[in-house]
Amino acid sequence: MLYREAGQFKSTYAEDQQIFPIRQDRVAVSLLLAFAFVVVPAIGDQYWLGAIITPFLIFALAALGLNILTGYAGQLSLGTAAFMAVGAFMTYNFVLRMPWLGILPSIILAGLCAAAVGIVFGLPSLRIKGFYLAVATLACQFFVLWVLQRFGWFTNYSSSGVVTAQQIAILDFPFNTPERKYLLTLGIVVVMALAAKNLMRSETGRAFMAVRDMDVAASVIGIPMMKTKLLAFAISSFYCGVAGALHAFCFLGTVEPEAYSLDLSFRILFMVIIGGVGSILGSFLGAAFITLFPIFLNLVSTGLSQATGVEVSHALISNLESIIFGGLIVFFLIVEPQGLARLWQIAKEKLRLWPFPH
Amino acid sequence: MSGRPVGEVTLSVEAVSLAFGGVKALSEVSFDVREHEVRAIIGPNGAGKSSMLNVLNGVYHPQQGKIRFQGREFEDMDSHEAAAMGIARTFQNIALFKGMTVLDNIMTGRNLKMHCNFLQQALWIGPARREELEHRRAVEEIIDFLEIQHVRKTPVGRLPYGLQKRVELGRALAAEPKVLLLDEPMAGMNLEEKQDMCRFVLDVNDHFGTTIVLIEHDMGVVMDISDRVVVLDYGRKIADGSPSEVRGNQKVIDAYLGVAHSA
Amino acid sequence: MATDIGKLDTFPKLLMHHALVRGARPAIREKDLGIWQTWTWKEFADEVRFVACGLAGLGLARGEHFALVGDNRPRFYATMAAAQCLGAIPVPLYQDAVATEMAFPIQNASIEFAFAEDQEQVDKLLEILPQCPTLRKICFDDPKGLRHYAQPELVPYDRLLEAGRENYRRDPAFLETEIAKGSGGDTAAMFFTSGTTGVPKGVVHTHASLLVPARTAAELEGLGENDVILAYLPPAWIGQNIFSCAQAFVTGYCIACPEASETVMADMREIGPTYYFAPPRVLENLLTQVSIRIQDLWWGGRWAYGYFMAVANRVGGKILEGKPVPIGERLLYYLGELFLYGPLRNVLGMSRVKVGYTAGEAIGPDLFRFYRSIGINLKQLYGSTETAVFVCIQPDGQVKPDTVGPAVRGVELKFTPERELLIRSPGLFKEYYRNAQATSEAKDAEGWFHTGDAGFVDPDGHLKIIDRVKDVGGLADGTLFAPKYLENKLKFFPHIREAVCFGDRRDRVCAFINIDPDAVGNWAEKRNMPYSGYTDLASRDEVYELVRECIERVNADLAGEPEIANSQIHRFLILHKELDADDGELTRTRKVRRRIVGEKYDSLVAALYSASRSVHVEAQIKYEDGRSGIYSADLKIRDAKVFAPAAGKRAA
Amino acid sequence: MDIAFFVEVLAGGLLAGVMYSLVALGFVLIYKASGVFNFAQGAMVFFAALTFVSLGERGWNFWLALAVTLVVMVLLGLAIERVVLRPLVNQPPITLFMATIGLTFVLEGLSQLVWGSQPHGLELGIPDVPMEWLSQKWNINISQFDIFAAFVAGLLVAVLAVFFQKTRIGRALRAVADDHQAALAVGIPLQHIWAIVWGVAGFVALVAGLIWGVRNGVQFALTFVALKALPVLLIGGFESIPGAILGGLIIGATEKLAEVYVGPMVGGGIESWFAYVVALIFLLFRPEGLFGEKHIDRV
Repeated sequence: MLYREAGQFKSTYAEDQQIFPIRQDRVAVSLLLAFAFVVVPAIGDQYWLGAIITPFLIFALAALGLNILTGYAGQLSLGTAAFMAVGAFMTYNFVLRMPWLGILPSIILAGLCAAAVGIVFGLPSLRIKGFYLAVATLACQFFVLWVLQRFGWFTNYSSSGVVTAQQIAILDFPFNTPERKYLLTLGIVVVMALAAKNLMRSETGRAFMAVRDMDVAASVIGIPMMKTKLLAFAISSFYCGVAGALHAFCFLGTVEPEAYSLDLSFRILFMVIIGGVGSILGSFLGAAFITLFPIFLNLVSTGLSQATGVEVSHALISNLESIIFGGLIVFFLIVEPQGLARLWQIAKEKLRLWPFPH
Repeated sequence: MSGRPVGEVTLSVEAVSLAFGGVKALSEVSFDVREHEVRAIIGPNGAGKSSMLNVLNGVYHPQQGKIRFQGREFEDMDSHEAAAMGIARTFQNIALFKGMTVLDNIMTGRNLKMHCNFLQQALWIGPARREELEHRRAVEEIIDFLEIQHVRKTPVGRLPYGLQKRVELGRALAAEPKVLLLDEPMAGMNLEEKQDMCRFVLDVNDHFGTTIVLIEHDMGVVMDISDRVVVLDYGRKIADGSPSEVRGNQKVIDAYLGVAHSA
Repeated sequence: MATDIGKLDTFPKLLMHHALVRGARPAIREKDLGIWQTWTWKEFADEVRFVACGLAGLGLARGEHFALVGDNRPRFYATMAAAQCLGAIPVPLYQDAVATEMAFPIQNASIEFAFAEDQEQVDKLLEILPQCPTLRKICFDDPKGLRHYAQPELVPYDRLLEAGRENYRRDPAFLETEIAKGSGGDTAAMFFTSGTTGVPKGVVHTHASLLVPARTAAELEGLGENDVILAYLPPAWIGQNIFSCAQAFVTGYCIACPEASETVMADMREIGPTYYFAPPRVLENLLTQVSIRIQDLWWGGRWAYGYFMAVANRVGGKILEGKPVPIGERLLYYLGELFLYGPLRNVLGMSRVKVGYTAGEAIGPDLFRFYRSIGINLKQLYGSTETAVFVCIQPDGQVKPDTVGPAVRGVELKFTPERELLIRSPGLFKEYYRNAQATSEAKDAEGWFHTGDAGFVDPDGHLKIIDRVKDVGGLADGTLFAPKYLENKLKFFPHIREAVCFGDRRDRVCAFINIDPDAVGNWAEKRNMPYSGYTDLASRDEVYELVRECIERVNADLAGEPEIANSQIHRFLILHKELDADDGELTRTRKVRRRIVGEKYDSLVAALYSASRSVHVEAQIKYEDGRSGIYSADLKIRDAKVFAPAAGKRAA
Repeated sequence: MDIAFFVEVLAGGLLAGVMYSLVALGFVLIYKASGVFNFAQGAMVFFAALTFVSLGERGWNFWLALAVTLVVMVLLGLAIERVVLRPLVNQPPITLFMATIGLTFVLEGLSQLVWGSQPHGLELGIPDVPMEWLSQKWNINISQFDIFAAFVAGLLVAVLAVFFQKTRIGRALRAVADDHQAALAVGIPLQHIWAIVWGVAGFVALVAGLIWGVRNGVQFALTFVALKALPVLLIGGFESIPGAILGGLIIGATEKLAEVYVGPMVGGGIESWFAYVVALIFLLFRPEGLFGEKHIDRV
């Protein structure tokens, strides 16, 4: 209904292969970006920016990383939180031990460290598939957390094992207010999402999907299995590493192993499943859903309790939350395995064909 | 018949034997394939045809025998290396990437020809972008050649059987192979689809000059489009020659009509 | 804006002018290899120069004829213009004609050179080579499948282009002088009439007789270089050629060629033309497609569609013409615009259409009103091959459903006592090629052209066409019998594709009906009625019921119009096969050949006028895979309710 | 390094291993019969223990509570099969695996919602005190409870082994595990079979819940027992019951020994990941575990 595609023909391959071939989509996305970069920091307050939107972006980035590995390359991983932890701790150490480096280079370096860890724990994927691989990444989850807690070097020998993240400053311009932290996160997430989209629509992405769909056929047509799988692990872990760094520096403000427990890995896996396996947009939709849903639940329950006077305990809410999340996972797997991204795609197709049903 | 004059021997197999545990799939099979030739491999079910193909492109590794390709000799082929040297294949039961569109499936066929590293692709800068568009152009030629323009952007899973076979042929062609191994390209097709596929196979051989090694059951098709035929039975070569010679060969008739076999 | 005709009086001169003035603007686009390949005017002119030199090298000389067979392709139009550069006369032929139909034009104009699009057309020309000794050279565009053709006559387009490039480099002046030699009076092209009667005649048109009306019409509509038209009809039909050649060369707008005939709808939506032309048959098919797809909506969607279409019917036309409309209706219409009309135009690819014409045959008023009501500026046009199309055009403000508009500037109209329309205009053709007798019959001494159409001018000066003179007859009781008018009313219903009415010099009107297999098939599936094919569907009682309802609604309409009230349809039968051009029952542009159908099925016509409830028919049927068999069955004949003239309730 | 202490540690490890294999059995049972890797087995163990303990605290006597919990667990098994698995029949294993992860969260939330989330002690009336005659003679003190647990596990394994190999239903189960459609085609009532399987798995979860409940107390951490069972499955293979037992013993023993001997050198706390590393190394040599079938890729 909103689409007016008549007259939008493509006369070069570049036009045909752009990310948003339809003008209405391009307009919508640029408006969204303008809104995110200009309006949100202006109207957002401490609570909304600091506690909801910035973490949503960070989790979206982590979900994007996991989606590259599980959605596009088909390698199931339960160790996302571990890679985030590596990102967080290494950034802290780089800033601590090499202050001349600056925050952005240290985040990138930390991401590369996470990528290295990803490759090491990706090695088993060459010989084993499916569940067995999930267990290997589970091993990574426990092992990495153990190493970070066990060896004091990482936490600069702090007694409590919890370290406050340094203040962020790029070219000595401080990023200390929630608005600035939000903008930094947004900038990084947008750039990396664009890079991921470019990657997935070019040769690397196709190789990932080929390995996911039928690895025997992929190897026969010349796709190097080892290089592709390890590259998938590396890129995915890099994304999770950067997300971990942002999680520590722009959201929590502290660097602690407990923040990157197995539970976080499951939450990010939920984001990928509910959002849409194998879709960049799906990672963002999933992250939005999982971040906003508990807040929605709180609003509803506080509303209910005021209306009915029944005091709703916090424990009840968290139980309800996990029941509903688990139930939604099963629901989505049954009704729409492709998740919210697929529902979005169907809606878009209907709009383009309006008023006809097919 | 192939359009172009048949050239020198480009691919040959000498005394190849392949066994899975006790089962002898191939025993001392030797035959050769010439440049620009349409070479058929026929034989009853379980004669070892598909195994032979899998040996040629490195999926199975024979215990014995040599494979010679363009002057270089190999104990056994590595599938990755075979692809790099220009041996492409299609599969008996379709091995397409269900999660991708027709265009992407054929584009994956070109992966060996794309050299940009993943960083350049991520930034979508100059060389990566140019390379992607160049290869898109080459793939469009193949799509035009196989007349599948109308399903260019449909996910492969939704296509009818006949079209999926064509897309798989397209993916193999995308690698611009010197030798194309076709594993029963016309299995399960109706008369019309068979005629189309025969035309495409002949056009490929004629237009691109690709040498074709074809496994096929339909004797009509084999007799029509192949230059030379090799017949396998229980993993052994029992005949080799032009279609008319092979048709008259008593051993071949026995193999197909099931005369009691000597031990 | 189009410059005056002045010294730019031939197609080549105009082309070279565009190459200078608007060299970078797109001249031709073609959907190929997944994207719209584009030739700018400069590139197009260069290609024409090289092809012209190439053809000169082959020996094509001034005054000789040059046959072209193929679909709308850039190289088709380039070769046509190249021939005109050398002063040769291009003769476009129908690409879906069978080989024998092509033999006559080639012999008639003793054609030596031909351009064929692909293997299919080359095979046809090679098949008739023995009967056409004069044919020496055949250039072909798409080499697919032609690698092993060794015939000496064949010249691949690329070799022609290379030779041309070489000749042009060696002697550029040659072509410029050839172009300069051309003048407005020279013959520009020859079109063979699809003709509903007898042997096709070669209509000879000069540069002037094509360019003058093209320019007048372009100025009337304010067409310019930014406009785009989709060329999807056979280029051999002047109805397409005038838009994609004459007017393009006059205004410099861009021609878009679709990828293939099956993808016209999709290409239409992609290119979004601003200038559109469609014969009524195309508009009927489009409307049928729309109504079939709308049937599949859920009940709420169907209800909304019905409601808003009713609003559009009431006020759509008026709003398009800017006439006053009550505020309530206007609001409803804008709501409809957002949810229905805008998206509907968009899906049909007509969002950017500034002006759309329909011509070739009379269009049913309801069909015409449908397109205008959803905001498409569709207008009626009258003309023929002999008059280079533009005779009458409805101007923007005065669009009526049943007229074809006033005469265009420079065109004079006159009527004979039998109400036959005579025309004198700069767009008149020079002559019928090598057929002086036919020329003298058609063009009398003072230059008046006898159109063979009956009609009259209504009070606002709009020409109103009744029908072909030969077909317009009278019932036994003298009332006017205009078969075309009745048939158009019947064809508005999606279930009826074609209708042939009989009644001239008889006491009652009866009709043959051809159902639309898609629409009726869809209707049958909704009632889960199994059917095997067209013939089986056409013989069903339920389908006869459906058709009878349509006929009775038409009869109710006719009852309301006093002067033709009793030409209501009394009896009808549904033909066992679809009328087809290959069987000679339709022209190449799908117009019914009434006399041939009448003669071929005279036994059925006689049965209609007898009292029998069915008639036995024996016919040869060609099956899809080439085998043919005899089909014999009894066709049912049914009566339709006839309404008393005055009392007939006004049809909604 | 004195032998007695080594034997004691080894015995303790082996007995702990038995506890792991008890949980692993639940996984094997479901995977063997339905091809589903049921990650929610841990949550079922926790739910069973919590239900039993809560009923016990509400004054129900031991046997009644046990019977009621058993019924609840069987009903839970049936419900899971009906709601989650039936619509997902023939889906790829990955989808089923993710569904069970969703199921884990549902069960965890549900159990705490129904019974509250404070930890409970559990007493089975068997003292957790070393066997006297053993400790006096060779001063090896192995707790009576461990032996009892080992005995229960052994009994359970024997019963299940007989059930799978010999009974008609057992054979049907094995057929279903190989190929759902083939089993359906042959007329095996798939849903019926699955219901039985999930019911039995519920029972095994109850037994494991009780044993683990006594050892570590009934609290949320019990769900992580599933994570303990994974390495066991890796080594033993997903389909074989003997594999589960052997895998459990290997992991139990190596973990205990490493904890005692290797732990101090590296700073302790290695029990969380050590089992996995052992399993991983094992996996690299035999990707399908001790008793799993070799997986052949047909081209």
